[in-house]
Amino acid sequence: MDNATVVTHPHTHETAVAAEHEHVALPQHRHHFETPEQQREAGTFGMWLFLLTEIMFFGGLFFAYLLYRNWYNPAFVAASNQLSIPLGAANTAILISSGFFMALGVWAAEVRKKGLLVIFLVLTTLFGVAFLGIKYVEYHEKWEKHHIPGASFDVSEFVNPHAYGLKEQPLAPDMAQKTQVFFFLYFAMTGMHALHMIIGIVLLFWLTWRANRGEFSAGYVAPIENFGLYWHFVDIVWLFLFPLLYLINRHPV
Amino acid sequence: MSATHTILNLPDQRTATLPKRTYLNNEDGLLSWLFTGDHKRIAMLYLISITFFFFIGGAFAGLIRLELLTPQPDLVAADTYNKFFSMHGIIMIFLFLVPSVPATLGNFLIPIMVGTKDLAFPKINLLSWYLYWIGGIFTLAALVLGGVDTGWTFTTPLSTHYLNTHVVTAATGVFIIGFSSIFTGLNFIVTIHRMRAPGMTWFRMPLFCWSNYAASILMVLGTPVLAITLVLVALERLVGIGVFDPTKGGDPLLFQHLFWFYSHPAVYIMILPGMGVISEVISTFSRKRVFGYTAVAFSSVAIALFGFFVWAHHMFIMGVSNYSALVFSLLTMLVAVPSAIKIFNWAFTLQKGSITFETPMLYAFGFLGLFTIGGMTGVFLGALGMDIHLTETYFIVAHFHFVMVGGMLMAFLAGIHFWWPKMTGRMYPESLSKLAAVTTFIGFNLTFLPQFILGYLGMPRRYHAYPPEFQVLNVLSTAGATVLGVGYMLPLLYLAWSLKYGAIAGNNPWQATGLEWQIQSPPLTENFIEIPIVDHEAYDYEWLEHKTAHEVTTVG
Amino acid sequence: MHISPVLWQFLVKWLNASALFPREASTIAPYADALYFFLLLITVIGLTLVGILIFGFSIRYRKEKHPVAIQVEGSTLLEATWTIIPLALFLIVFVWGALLYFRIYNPPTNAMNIYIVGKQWMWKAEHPGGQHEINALHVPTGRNVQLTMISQDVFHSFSIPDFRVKREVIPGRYSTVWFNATTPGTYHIFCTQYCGTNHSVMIGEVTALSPDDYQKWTQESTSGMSLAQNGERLFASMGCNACHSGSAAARGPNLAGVYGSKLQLTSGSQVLVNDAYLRDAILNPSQHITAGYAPIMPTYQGQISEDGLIDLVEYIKSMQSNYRVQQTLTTSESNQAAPTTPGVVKP
Amino acid sequence: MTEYHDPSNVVNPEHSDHHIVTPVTYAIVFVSLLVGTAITVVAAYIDLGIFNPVVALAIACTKAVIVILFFMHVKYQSKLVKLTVGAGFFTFLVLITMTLTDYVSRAWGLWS
Repeated sequence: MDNATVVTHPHTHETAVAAEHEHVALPQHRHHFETPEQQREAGTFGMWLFLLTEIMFFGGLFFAYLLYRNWYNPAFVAASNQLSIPLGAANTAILISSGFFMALGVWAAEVRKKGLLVIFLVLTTLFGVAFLGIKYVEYHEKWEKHHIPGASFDVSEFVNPHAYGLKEQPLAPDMAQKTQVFFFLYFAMTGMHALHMIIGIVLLFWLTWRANRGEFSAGYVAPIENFGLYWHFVDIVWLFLFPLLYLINRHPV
Repeated sequence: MSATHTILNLPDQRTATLPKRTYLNNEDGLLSWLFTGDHKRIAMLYLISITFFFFIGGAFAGLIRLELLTPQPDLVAADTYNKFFSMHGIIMIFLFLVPSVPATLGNFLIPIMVGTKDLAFPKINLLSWYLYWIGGIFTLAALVLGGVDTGWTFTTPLSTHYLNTHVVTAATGVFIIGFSSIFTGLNFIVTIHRMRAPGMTWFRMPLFCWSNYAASILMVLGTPVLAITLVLVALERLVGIGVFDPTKGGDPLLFQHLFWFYSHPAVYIMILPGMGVISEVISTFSRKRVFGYTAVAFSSVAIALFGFFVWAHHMFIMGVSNYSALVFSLLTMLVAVPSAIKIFNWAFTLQKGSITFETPMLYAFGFLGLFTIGGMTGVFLGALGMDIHLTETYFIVAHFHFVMVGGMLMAFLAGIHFWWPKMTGRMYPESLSKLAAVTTFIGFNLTFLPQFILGYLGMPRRYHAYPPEFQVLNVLSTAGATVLGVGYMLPLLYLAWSLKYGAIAGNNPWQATGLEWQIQSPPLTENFIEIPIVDHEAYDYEWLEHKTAHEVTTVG
Repeated sequence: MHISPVLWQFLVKWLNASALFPREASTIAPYADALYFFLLLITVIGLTLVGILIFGFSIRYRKEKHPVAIQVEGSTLLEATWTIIPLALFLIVFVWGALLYFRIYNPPTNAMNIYIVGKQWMWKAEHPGGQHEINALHVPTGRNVQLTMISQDVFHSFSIPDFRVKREVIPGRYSTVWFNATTPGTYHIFCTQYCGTNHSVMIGEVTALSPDDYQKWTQESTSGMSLAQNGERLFASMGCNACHSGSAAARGPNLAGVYGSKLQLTSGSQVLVNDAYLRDAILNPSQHITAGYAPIMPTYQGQISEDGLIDLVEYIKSMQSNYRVQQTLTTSESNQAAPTTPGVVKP
Repeated sequence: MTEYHDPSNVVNPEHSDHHIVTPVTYAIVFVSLLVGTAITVVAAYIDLGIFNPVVALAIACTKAVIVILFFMHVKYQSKLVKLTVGAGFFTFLVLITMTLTDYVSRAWGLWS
C-alpha cells in the first residue's frame, strides 16, 4: 500500500484512538487515496455536497408552500387545523430520539464498541419505523375524510364545519377549494420526507448487518458517519415541516 | 533559449512507440469496461454514449430543417414536427450538452490535471454513467412509444393538462439524467478540493479545472430544483393537484420560476467547461501562459455565482412584475461582463506568443468568433424592451445555437482533437481535420446567421409552417445545416480511422505543460507511477523546456 | 449565363417577395429599432475588435515570424479596461432597454380597449362595440389601442412583429399591451409561445384602417349588441342583480361607478378596481370582500367562460347608475328583456 | 508547502482534525431539542399575531442549527464543510428572495 511509504507528518492527534487508526492500513482504504485521512475527509465532504442537493430539492417545495400560504391563508389555516398536533409533536419527539441514537451510534463506532453500535442502530431503526407508523395513521385518517387531493377531494368539512362538529370559521366555497392546495403540499412534503425515511431505514438494515459483522468497529467509521449526516438531515427537514404544516394559527380565533 | 526547443522538433514523436501497458489494455473484456472504476474508461464510455445521442439529436435537427425548407406543412404532420423539436431539445440539452465536456474530457483529465490516481468516488462516477443510460433509455422509450411534444421546457399548463403524449416518461428520464449530472459534479468538487497533488495549489491548477469546478457547483446546486419541478409536473399530470393549474388556484408562473432556476444556470453548466478547453488550447498553441490567469479563473467562478441570479430574464414577457424584470435585467447585464473579460484575455494570450495553427486552435478561433456573437446577442435579449420583440422568435433560436453549438460544440471538438492523442495514443489526420473545422465554421454561420434576420422579422420559434416571405432565409439555413452535418460526420469517420491507423502520438505531441502531458499516452490505469510533486505554475513553458532539455541530457 | 429565363424569373420573384427587415408600422417600432441598431453597432464593433486582435496577433506572432514566445503575466490596466468598458456599455443598454420596456408595457390612459381571448388554436378579438373577430383584428391608425388579453387554456403569446409588440397571454390573468398603428395595411399576428399541436396555425392578421375606414368597418360588422349589453344580460341571467342591486339593503356592494375607484376591503387593504380586479372578484370572491359585507358570494369558477367574464367586466365598467339593474329586477322575465339579435355569437 | 509532501492535507486550511463528540454533549443536545419542540407547540397556542410564524420558524432554525453543529459535527469540521453548508442555505435563500421579488412586486401600484 502506498500509504506505508508516506512521510509521517508532524501533526499529532488529540485522541489516541484517532492517532492509532492513522497508521493502520485498513482494508477499506481505496487505492487512489493517499491516506485514510484523505479518504475520510473526501467522504464527509462528498456527503455534505449531496445534502446540499437535498436542501435545494426540498427548497422548491418550501417555496411553493410559502407562496400559497400567503395567497390562501384562510384555507391553509383551516386545513392545517385538521392535522393532529399530538401526533405531530409525538412524531417530532420520536424523530429527535431516533437522531439522538444515531448520533450515539456514530460515537460508539468511533470508540469501537461493536455491541453498543448495533444496539444504537437498532434503536434508530425502531424509532424511524415508529415515525412511519404514526405517519401511516395520519395518512389513513386523511384518506377516510377525503382530504387526499384528486378526484375524490371533499371540501364540505371546510364550507360547513359546524355540521361536522368543528369549531372553525366556515370558508367561502372558492377559498375552501384552496384547501386542496394545502393538502397537496402536505402530502408532497411529508411524502417526500417519508420516502427519505424509508430509504434511510433500508440503509439502516444494511448497516446494522455490517456493524454486526464488526466492519465498523476497527477504525473504519465513514459509512456510519455519512449515513448519520443523511439521517440528521432528514430530521432537520421534519423540524421545519412540523411547525409549518401543523402549527399555522392554532391559537383560538 | 533557442528555436531548437520549440514545438518544431516534437522530439518524442518521431521515435514514439505505444506503451505496452495502458488503461485501455489493462484488463480485457466487455465486463471489465462495464464494471470499471477507472475515470478514463468511464470517460470513454461517456464519449461513446454522448456521440450516440448527439447523432440522434442531430438527425432530428436535420428533419426540422428539412420540414422548414418550404413554408407549407408538407413533410410531416404538425404534431410529428412538434415531437421532433421536443426530442431534439431534450436529447441535445440533457443527453449531450450538459454531460459533453465534463463527463468526457473532465472525467478523463481532471484527476490527471490535479495529479491524483482517480476521482474521489469511482463507484459513484460509474453509477453516474449508468444513471445517464437509464435516463437515456427513458427518453428513448418516450420517443419509441410515440414521442413527447412539450418542447424541452415542459411548460405548464400545456404539459400537465393539454397533451396526451409521454410527458411523464420523458420527465422521468430527465429526472434521472439530472442525478447523473449531480454525481459528476459532486465528484469533481470533492476531487479538486481534496485530492490535489502536493504543491498543486488552487492557482497552479489549469483553467480547465477551474471552469469545470465552477460548472460543478452549478450542477450540484441547480439540478435538484429541476428534479423537484419535474416531480411536481408528473404529480400534477397523474393526480391533478393544481400547484401549477390556474383553475385550481395554482400559479403557472411558479413552474417557470422553478424551471428556469435550474435551466438558466444549466446554460453555464454547458458553456463553462467549454471555456476551460479554450483556455488550454489557446495557451498551448501560442506557447504562452494565459493572459491574466487569475482574472480568467475568477471570471468562471463569478459566472457560476451570478448565474443563479438571472433566471427570470427568460420570463420578461410572461407576466413577472415589471419591477422584478428590472432587477433581473440589471443582473443579466452584470453576468455578461465576465464572459467579455474571458474573450479579451484569450485574445491577448496570443500577443507575443509563438502561434501555430493546428486543428484544435482552428476550432478555438471559431469558438472566439461565434461565442462573441452569441454573447452579444444575449445582451440584446437581456435588454428589457428589446427582449419583447426578440424573444420566442428565431432570434433566440439563433442566439442559443451560437452559444451552445458555436460555442460549446466548437470547444468540445477542439478539446476532443486536442486530447485525442492523450486518450488514444494516436494522432488524428491533420489536414482532414482542418477541413472539418473550416466546414463546420462555414456551415454553422450559414445555418444560424439567417435565423437572426428571421427572428427580427418576427418568425416565431417552433413553427411548423410559416408565411412565404420567410422562405429565402429558411432555405439558406437548411442549406447551411447540410454543410454543418457534413462537418460533424467527418470527425466521426476520421477519428474512428485514426484509432487504428493514426500516427503514434508520443507523450507530449503539443509540447503542452499540463500534468496530463507529462505521462505516457494513453496513460496507465493509475495515471502516475508516483504522485507528482508540483513545483511550477500552470502554463509554465520555460519549466517545460528545462525539463525536456534535462531529459535529453540524461538519456543521451 | 445560361440560366433558363423561367428559373431566373422565379428567382427574382422569390427574392423580391422575401423580407429582410420588418416594416415599422407603429409608433413604438422606431424606438425599438433604434435600440436594435445601437446593439448591432456595438456587436459589430466588438466583433471587429476581437477579429482584429486575433488575426493581427496570429499574423504578427505566428511561429515562423516569432519563434519564441515572450511570457507576459497580465496587465491590470488592460483588464480593468475590458471590464469597465463592456460594463458601461451594458449598463447603457440596460437603461435604454428598461425605458423601452416601460414604453411598451405602460398603456396610455386614453387608449381604446379591445379584448383578446386566446385559446388552442385561435385568437378571438372582442371590441367594446360588440364586433367579434377570429384570427383578425381591425384597429384604427393614429389611435392608442390597448389590448386586454387572457387565455382560456395554456400560455399563448400575442405578437405583432411589425408593431414590435408582444405579450404573453396567460391563463387566469389579464395581461395588457398597447400600440398606436401608423400606416394602414395588414400585418401578421403570431402566437409565439408554443401552445400545442397547431401552434403554427394560431396566426392572424391585424388590419390597420384609417379612422374613416375604421368607422365604416365598425358599423358594418357590429353584431348589434355591445359587450356591455351582453354583460347586462348575463348580469341578470346569472342572478348578480339580486344582490348587487345598488339599494341600501342589498347584500352585495353597489357596483355603479366602482370601476377606477379605490375600494376598502375587509382585510384592511385598499385596492384599485381595474379589469383584473373585477374578473378575480367574480371567480375568487372571498379574497376580495368589500368592507362591510359578508363573504356570501359563491364562486363562478368554471361556470362562466372568459368571453362571458369580459362581457361582465365591460358591463360593470360602463355602469354609471343602478337604474337599469333595478328595472330588470322588477321585470319578472328579465332574461328576455334584453333584445336578441340573430348572428350574435354567444359562448 | 510547495516542496513538502502533504498527502493528508494537514497543513491545508481546508483540513480539520477528527473530533469525537461525547455522549454527554449528545444528551444535552437531545434534551434541548425536546425542550424546543415543547416550546414551539406551546407558542403556537398563544396569539402573537404575525409573530406566530416568526417564532415557530426561529425555534425551528435554532433546532436545525443545533443539529447541524453537534449531531452533524459541523462545529468540529473544517472551514470547507462550514462553507459548504453555508452555500447550500445561501442558494436556497437566493431561490426564495429572488422569486419573491416577482410575487411581492406584482401588485405594486394596485394596493396602497
